Amino acid sequence: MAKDTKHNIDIVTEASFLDASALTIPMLQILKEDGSEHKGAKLPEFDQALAEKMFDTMQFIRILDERMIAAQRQGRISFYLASLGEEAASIGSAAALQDGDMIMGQYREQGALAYRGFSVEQFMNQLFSNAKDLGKGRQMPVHYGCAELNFMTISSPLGTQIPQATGYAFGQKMDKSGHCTLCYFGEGAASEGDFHAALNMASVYKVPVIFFCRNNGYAISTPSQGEQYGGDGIAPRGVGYGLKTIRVDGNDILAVLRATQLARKLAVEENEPVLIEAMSYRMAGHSTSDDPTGYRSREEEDGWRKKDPLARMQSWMINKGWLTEEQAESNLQEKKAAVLAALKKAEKVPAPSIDELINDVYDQPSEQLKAQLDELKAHIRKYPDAYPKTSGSID
Amino acid sequence: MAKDTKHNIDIVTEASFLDASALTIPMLQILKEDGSEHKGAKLPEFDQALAEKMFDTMQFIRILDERMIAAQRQGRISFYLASLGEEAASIGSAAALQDGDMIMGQYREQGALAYRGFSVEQFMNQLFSNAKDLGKGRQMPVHYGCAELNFMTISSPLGTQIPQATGYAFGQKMDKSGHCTLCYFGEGAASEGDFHAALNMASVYKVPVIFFCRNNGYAISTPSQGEQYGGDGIAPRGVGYGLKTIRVDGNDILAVLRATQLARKLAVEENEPVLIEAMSYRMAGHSTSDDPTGYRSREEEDGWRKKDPLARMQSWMINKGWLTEEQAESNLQEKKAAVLAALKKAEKVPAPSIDELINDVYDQPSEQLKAQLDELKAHIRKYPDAYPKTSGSID
Amino acid sequence: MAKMNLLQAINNALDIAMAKNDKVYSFGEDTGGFGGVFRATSGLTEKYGRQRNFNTPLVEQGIIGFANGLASQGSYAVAEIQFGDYIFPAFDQIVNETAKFRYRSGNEFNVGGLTIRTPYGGGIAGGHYHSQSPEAYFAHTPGLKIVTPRNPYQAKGLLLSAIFDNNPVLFLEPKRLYRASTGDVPEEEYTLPLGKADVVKEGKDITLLAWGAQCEVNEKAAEMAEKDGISCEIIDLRSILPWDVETVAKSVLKTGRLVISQEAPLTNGFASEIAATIQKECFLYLESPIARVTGLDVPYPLCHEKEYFVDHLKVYEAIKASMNF
Amino acid sequence: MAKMNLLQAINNALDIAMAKNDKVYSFGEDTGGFGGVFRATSGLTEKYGRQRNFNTPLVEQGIIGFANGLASQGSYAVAEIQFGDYIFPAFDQIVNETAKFRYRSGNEFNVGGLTIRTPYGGGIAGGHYHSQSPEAYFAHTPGLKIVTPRNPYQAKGLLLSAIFDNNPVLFLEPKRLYRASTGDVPEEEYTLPLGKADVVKEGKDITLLAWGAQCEVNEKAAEMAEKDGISCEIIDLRSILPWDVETVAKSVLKTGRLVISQEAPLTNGFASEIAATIQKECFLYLESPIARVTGLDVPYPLCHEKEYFVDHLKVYEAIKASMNF
Ligand SMILES: Cc1ncc(C[n+]2csc(CCOP(=O)(O)OP(=O)(O)O)c2C)c(N)n1
Ligand SMILES: Cc1ncc(C[n+]2csc(CCOP(=O)(O)OP(=O)(O)O)c2C)c(N)n1
Ligand SMILES: [Mg+2]
Ligand SMILES: [Mg+2]
Repeated sequence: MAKDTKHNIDIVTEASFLDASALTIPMLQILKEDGSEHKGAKLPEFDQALAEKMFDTMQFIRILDERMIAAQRQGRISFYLASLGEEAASIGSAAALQDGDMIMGQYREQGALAYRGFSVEQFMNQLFSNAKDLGKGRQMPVHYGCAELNFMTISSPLGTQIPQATGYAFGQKMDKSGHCTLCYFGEGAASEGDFHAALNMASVYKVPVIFFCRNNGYAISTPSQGEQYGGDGIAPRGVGYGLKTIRVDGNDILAVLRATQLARKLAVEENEPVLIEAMSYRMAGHSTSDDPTGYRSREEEDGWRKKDPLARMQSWMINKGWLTEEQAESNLQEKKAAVLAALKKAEKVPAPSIDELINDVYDQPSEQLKAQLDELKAHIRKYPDAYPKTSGSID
Repeated sequence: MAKDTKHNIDIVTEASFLDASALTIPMLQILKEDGSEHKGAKLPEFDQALAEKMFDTMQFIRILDERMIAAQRQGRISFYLASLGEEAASIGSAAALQDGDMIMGQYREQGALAYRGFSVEQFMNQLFSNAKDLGKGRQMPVHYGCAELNFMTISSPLGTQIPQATGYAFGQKMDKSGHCTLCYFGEGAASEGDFHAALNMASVYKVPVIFFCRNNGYAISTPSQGEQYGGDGIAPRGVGYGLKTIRVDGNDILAVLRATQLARKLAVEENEPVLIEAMSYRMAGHSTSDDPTGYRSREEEDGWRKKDPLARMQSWMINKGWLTEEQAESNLQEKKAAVLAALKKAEKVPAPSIDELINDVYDQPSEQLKAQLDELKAHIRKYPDAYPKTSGSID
Repeated sequence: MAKMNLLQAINNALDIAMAKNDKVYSFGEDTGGFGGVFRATSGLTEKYGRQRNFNTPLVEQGIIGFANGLASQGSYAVAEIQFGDYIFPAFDQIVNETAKFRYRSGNEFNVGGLTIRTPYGGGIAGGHYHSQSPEAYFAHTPGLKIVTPRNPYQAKGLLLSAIFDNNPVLFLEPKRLYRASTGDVPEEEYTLPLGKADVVKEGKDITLLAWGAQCEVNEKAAEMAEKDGISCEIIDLRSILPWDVETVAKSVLKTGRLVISQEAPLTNGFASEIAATIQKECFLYLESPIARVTGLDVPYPLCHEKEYFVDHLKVYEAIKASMNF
Repeated sequence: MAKMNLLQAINNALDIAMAKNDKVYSFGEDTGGFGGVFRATSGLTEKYGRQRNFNTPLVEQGIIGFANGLASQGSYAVAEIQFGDYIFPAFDQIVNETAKFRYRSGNEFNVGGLTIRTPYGGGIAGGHYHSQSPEAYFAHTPGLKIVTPRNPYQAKGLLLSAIFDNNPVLFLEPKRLYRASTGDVPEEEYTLPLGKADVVKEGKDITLLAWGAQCEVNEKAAEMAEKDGISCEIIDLRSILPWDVETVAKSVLKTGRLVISQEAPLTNGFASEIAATIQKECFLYLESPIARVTGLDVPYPLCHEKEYFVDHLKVYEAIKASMNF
């Protein structure tokens, strides 16, 4: 075949069109659905303590999600969003990182945050928008964030965190920090222009970033295949950008852990940005505002229940002799109690002070803002009954 | 290899990362640099008349660009932008279309417009922003557009026309029009989020659109490889979206014609959106505001001069016995004269009426706009010398 | 006549438009079979097929880019942006493309068939990103029309006008009214004029101006004020661009006083434009400064939403301050 | 002291900032070795390397997304948008992200180190897409600072303040002044305050307010007016957000008259905000309506640029109309 020297490309003389079939990307799996290891599979680095921490976090998130959906139904919180079925994806990936690595999430990665050490009280304070919420009660439930834990505050507009991750990782590289940024997003968010910008820029700048796409089959009601995209998912795009790319079974925590451990090495040691596509399924509704029976079948959901990542890991742990059914069950009960206790405590914490309304717009409130707040306070004093949440605590 | 039934994906048990090398896309070439045909190459459909029309248009554009750059240097027009070196890409692709197909350009596709039948007078009227400009003198030079010729008016913001092409093609499909939309853009514009949106949506909706990327190596001063993108150019992205994809030698008009003819069939007959990446080189500066000596070498430019698409086609035409050197030369002289005559005529046409300032903002000017115009006219009447272009013709 | 809530009125307008003209297409995130997260498009796929009411991928800039192209082709493109807060990725397509499409081409091409629908505004515990009122961001853009209804009757008539108007229209749907109450709505097709304000109630002492859901707030405030003997003229602006200077100015020339209530933050909100224009048009007739009762200059908050919100009490206070100036 | 034009002053400010703190990064389309299409960043790569002054791919939403991330990491990110007209693809990153980054996180994170530089404004035969003045599109956004200089001295001092200010700043560079003239600029580092207007010339009959390149227009108009015996107070607003209500109000309380000149179209431009606020602050002192002398409500035109443009004659006429009201 001839070669074009300018572009260093092979020359062909017969027109032929490629399509998605030109690039098929397989999926890494280490644990089969029944929790047994594939023979000969290369395992991630782990020890019993790490496995236990991952499993513990999975159980915690399962309970937290369950309890908070119930709390929302009872009207105790306004909104909730579960990660049911996707715990392995966020927890397995977070477990591959170092604490100094930055995590930027979309909103369904409570598992990663819990793994980092966000306490049940901290979760509750955010969910109840109370005075102890690190976010000062300003955002809807599940918009967690914590500087101490290197977990960037969640932002609702989809995809925006992806180019931010590229920028953050650029700073980490320049600082020779030895750290990377891991950025989560859904396959729906991968349709946003920001996704394209982010991956292309990461490829150009060679920064230590891991793009972690949770492909859970849906964006609210929109199925991924054929309505979100026409090709073979998200991973082939990574190849197009020239990123290191891998696809994993997102319900297999060992596959996720292994891929992310290798990705972190590529990122931190070679400044190679990586795209990981984790194939999974959103078992719950999109959020408490959603009812998936309107757009998908019971059978489909049932099929996926058999792939439950928690059950899969549990079988593996039991096989390993690192867990018994009874322990698993009693751990669950403990977690339930802890969540309930924290919930009751958090809902009694008062709302943030009205003064917080104008703080943090800028580093210092402007004169105009101070005047606006004063006017508002005067108004509240006049009609204390109309603003019961704050009128009692106004100075 | 095992298969995951839910996703219909192969399963692997060993992690391995793909990168750009997983998908290398060759380049279609029919004419060698010396203008001879590759042996055994499959030729596009054409006859002598078509070849002559393409060649004629290439010559015209060469002359037009040359003269108008000179006119800009003389201060007769404010701005110009040449397509030097890329004439084969726009003319070869336009020649594969039917007149009823829509063309959406970026700004460097004067060749396609001329091929459609835009007259030298029409070019001049736009370049001089005079009263006969179809665009009513509202946009900078080279922002051509013509409804009659199905050539969408050029818009400066990059990339915006790409999703518009997807939408336009959707309408064509719904109307069962038998037509398609061809959308040009540069490899620089392919970094915009709109590019990503457009190709993904076209893949989902299966619309008759041909995305035609002119990869000319630069976006103003930014070289494509390594600074615009890190992967293997634009074509692999098409595979990622599941589009029919091909890469061609953009300086080989027969390769461009062949690829676009086949693409049109795929688009119109099978509603398959197509991505064509045409590899070329921007021989001129970006525009008359640019000086490329600041960012690239003389040697680089010289290397590309040997690949000149016009010379290549001319050799081929002569080999075919469809042209002689002398004819080629005398045609050039004729075109020069025609361009010069049209230029002189157009610069004497007065500016559009001041009334046009408020037309077409809406289908009808609002009351406020009418009042604003009246106020402006009163002001001009007061200071006629300050607004010489319009004060003479004010009603 | 039927009883409809605002969502039903919108759904009904879409239904009528799609039945009337088969070049009307409706699309957006989750708007296909599912009918959108608020269900404004529910039933349309069943009636008109998956080709005319469909889901888009999750990309607002693509939705509007696609819609611009489709409208320029001669179709009526009715694009939904799931929340007004998520319209900003499409800002370039709207401000640089939609708005300038006809002008820049010398009327060779236009996107007059485009309508962008989006739920907007607060009062639903949505925090920063499910509560914004973005009208002012667009109001600085010649070439766009911007419309918002205050109740189901207005919603249907204005939306039908918007869809078939020969200019691109941004149609803002006050989402806290979606299911808040029902009103009488004719079942057949009817239209209401774009660019015209609606005098909801005549009065002589002071003019109260608002648009969308704030109209209700003004009505409540006016009830309180009337008990104090203050006669309020209530105007619903309806169209934000172009806006009806004449009707507002006429009212203020009569009353000498103007209170504008606006959900969005104060600075450079649309109330500012109104105040700037009316202080000029009515300079010698103004008996007190034009008052803007607006959100604070902060991102729309969650836990202090009630305090942030422009409620009837705040408007009532502004009325009194204006009367006692 | 050196003589510098506005571009040189900006280049000099960038140079000083990068020398001072090695966490200052400068980037944008063509801003690397080539130094940007206006050459504002020229020489920086030679001095600070390709890692600190570099090209970006052609994607504004990515530039600002990247810049937000880099600033949140603790760097000073100075991002150039090649023309103000091309900032809109980044609108979501600016309005929904940059502006709300600190607030939404309860100050856990912030992008205070971000500065967005962009050339803006008309007068260069650029038509719709190389002439817009986009300040009003951003001025409705709490959390942003917006600044624009009127001359080289102001440019250097304000840009140095912007870069090291602990809040994100949109720094608008009036491009028709880039090479228009030179002025005295100290060679060493100095800063000028953000949020403070500058009284360029005191006067007693009327206040003329502008920002950026329009300040020059006002000065020329004032010269004409002074010949008629009208004493003009000239104010350069400098900061559009937050803006200096106090200085402007103080002046209008004294003169009783205000003319605001603005390049951008009338409707919902920033002049509207100023007029709305000042009619309230100075209600009893105003002797004539506040005048806004602005562009027409049309996309910025090419062949009628001269007519569209807010020149000194239009401002002069507005001064006389105000005086003779
Ligand atoms: C810019 C933007 N557009 C729309 C939305 C509304 N929205 C919230 S979540 C969601 C679906 C996201 O799907 P995906 O990215 O696949 O994540 P998943 O919910 O499946 O985890 C949509 C459309 C949003 N938050 N931001
Ligand atoms: C949204 C936007 N950003 C920036 C620009 C300024 N600009 C005009 S042309 C150009 C380079 C385009 O390069 P490419 O797409 O490769 O096309 P080429 O000029 O090489 O044909 C740039 C940056 C623009 N017009 N629009
Ligand atoms: Mg999803
Ligand atoms: Mg190029």
